[in-house]
Amino acid sequence: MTPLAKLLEAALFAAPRPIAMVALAALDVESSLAAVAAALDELREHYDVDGHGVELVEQGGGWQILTRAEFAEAIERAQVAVRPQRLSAAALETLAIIAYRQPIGRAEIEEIRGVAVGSVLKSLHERGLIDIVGRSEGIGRPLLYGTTSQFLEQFALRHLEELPRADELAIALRGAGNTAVVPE
Amino acid sequence: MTPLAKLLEAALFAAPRPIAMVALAALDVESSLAAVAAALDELREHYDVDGHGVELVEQGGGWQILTRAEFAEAIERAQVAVRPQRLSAAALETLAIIAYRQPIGRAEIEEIRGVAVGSVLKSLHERGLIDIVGRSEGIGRPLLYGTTSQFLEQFALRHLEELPRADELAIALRGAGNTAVVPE
Amino acid sequence: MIAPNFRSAENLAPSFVVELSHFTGPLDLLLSLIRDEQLDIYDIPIARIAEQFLARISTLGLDEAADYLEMAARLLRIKAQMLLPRAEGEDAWEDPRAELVRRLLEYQQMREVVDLLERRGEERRHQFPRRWVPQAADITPINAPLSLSLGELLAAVDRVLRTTKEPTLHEVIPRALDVNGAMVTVRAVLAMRRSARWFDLVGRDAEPWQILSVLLALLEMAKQGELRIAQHHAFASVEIRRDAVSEAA
Repeated sequence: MTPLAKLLEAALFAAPRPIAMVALAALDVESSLAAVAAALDELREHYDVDGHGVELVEQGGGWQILTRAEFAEAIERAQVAVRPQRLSAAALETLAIIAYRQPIGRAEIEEIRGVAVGSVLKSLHERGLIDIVGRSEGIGRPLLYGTTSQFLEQFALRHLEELPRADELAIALRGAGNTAVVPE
Repeated sequence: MTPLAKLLEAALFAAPRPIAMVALAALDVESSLAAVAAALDELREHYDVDGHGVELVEQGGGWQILTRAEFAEAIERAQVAVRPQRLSAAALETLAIIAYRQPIGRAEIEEIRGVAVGSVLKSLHERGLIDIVGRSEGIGRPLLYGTTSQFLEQFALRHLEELPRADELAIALRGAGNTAVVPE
Repeated sequence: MIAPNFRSAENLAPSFVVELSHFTGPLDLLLSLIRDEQLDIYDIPIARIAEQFLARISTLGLDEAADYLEMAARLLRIKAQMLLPRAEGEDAWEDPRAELVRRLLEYQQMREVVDLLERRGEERRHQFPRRWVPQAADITPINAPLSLSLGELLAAVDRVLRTTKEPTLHEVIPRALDVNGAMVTVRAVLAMRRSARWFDLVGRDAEPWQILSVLLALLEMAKQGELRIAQHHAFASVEIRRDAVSEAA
């Protein structure tokens, strides 16, 4: 491996969260962004070709090394690490709405979901998946919520634009009755 | 690399602390201790011969993958360069109390937090988030603290009244059922 | 038949008993009815669906949940509007169902995103990040930008509130306990029945002062040998019996 790839590997091994490209570039002032990108490619390929237990992924606004999925079960069984808890359906619905409509206030989320979301917002906030990003100009100036980089990381998204655009989502609702609902 | 070496790499990567030999063997019930020892040798050699940014070391009663010392300095330097300042939990809590209770004296803050807050007050003051806004009429005429315009700027608030009110907080941060009251 | 939840059909118990959490809200339930009946969402037979909605929430024990009741009321209102004679000139007529259809479509779209997030989140859950991280040197240049969000400040407020015993934070409504009154009640119940359970003595919607009053009354009466309190196994409901000795006396 090139010295730069080794340096990047060392830094990525020292970080629990994704490291942004600009922070990786700051590791070596002599190296251009292009050189860093090339070294990342080298590292990723090395992990893939050589057959490693880890892989290099780009997500959550940066680069991160993660264990390969095939080892998850053995690692968890041996209690070396635990997987984070799954989110409830209510939490996922709320998160989906915030991801698409941010910045968005509580009332608007409740209008879409048809239920109160106070406690769900609190738990999403506690898990670091959403944050308060401002206040609306509207009456009462309600708090507005948005998703965090941790949200991107936890759902393996590079950035928000990776989510399908609203017009790309199939609205297969018109016409025959049994196409009226989400595919299983 | 052999499948066992890959599994060990993944587990060592994900572990919060060094893993003892017997715990490593528990990852794969099919493998003997001798096989695990051989796979560890393989992994260590791979890191050394291939020229990696990390190395496999045995210390603290177990095995661990560590960043090579030669990169530690560069990583630390880069981390410092890009790391934004963060307030500690203690500083945040003190700031929260001052924001909602200002003007407030040190003794009162300490009564609420249950710990001495002298150094925290100093650092909040250095960061320009709080200032001395007067003196109490009480015994010894203690100094009173309040938030600054820089505090408002930090949160993009126009004036203090824009801080969430008690009832909003209850909704934003607690379940709808709870009725916490923020001090006036 | 119970409509399978869109997401977790495999988790469904075969029985008719469905937990409240099975549906994430009234729109979820409504969409499930529409799918079961293979209805066209743009032409919902509102009278039928309203009836089924009411029946279903009553079966599921959701007929006291405000969100579901609100939807039921909405459906009935649309049903009533559909029955109104249409004005001359059809083009002036606005389908009373339009708003509901819009909301269902919007909800539907969101569910598609939920499916996507759930898939990706589940894949990601199978990959672990680095856990062991060297202790970072705590030297941060003082001129570095401050990372501090309103959310962090509010979370700190929440922590302070949770960990502080601030007497001024609680509004105490003075309410005297009525232990004597509770003793009279307990005696009256035990006069009619040999034994009673906790909820025979305290209503399920009792105020804290009532609960405390009964509790103190029971303890006092047990101390004086008027009754015995027994719990036959952990978490079983407490049984309150007239004391055999005092009875014999």
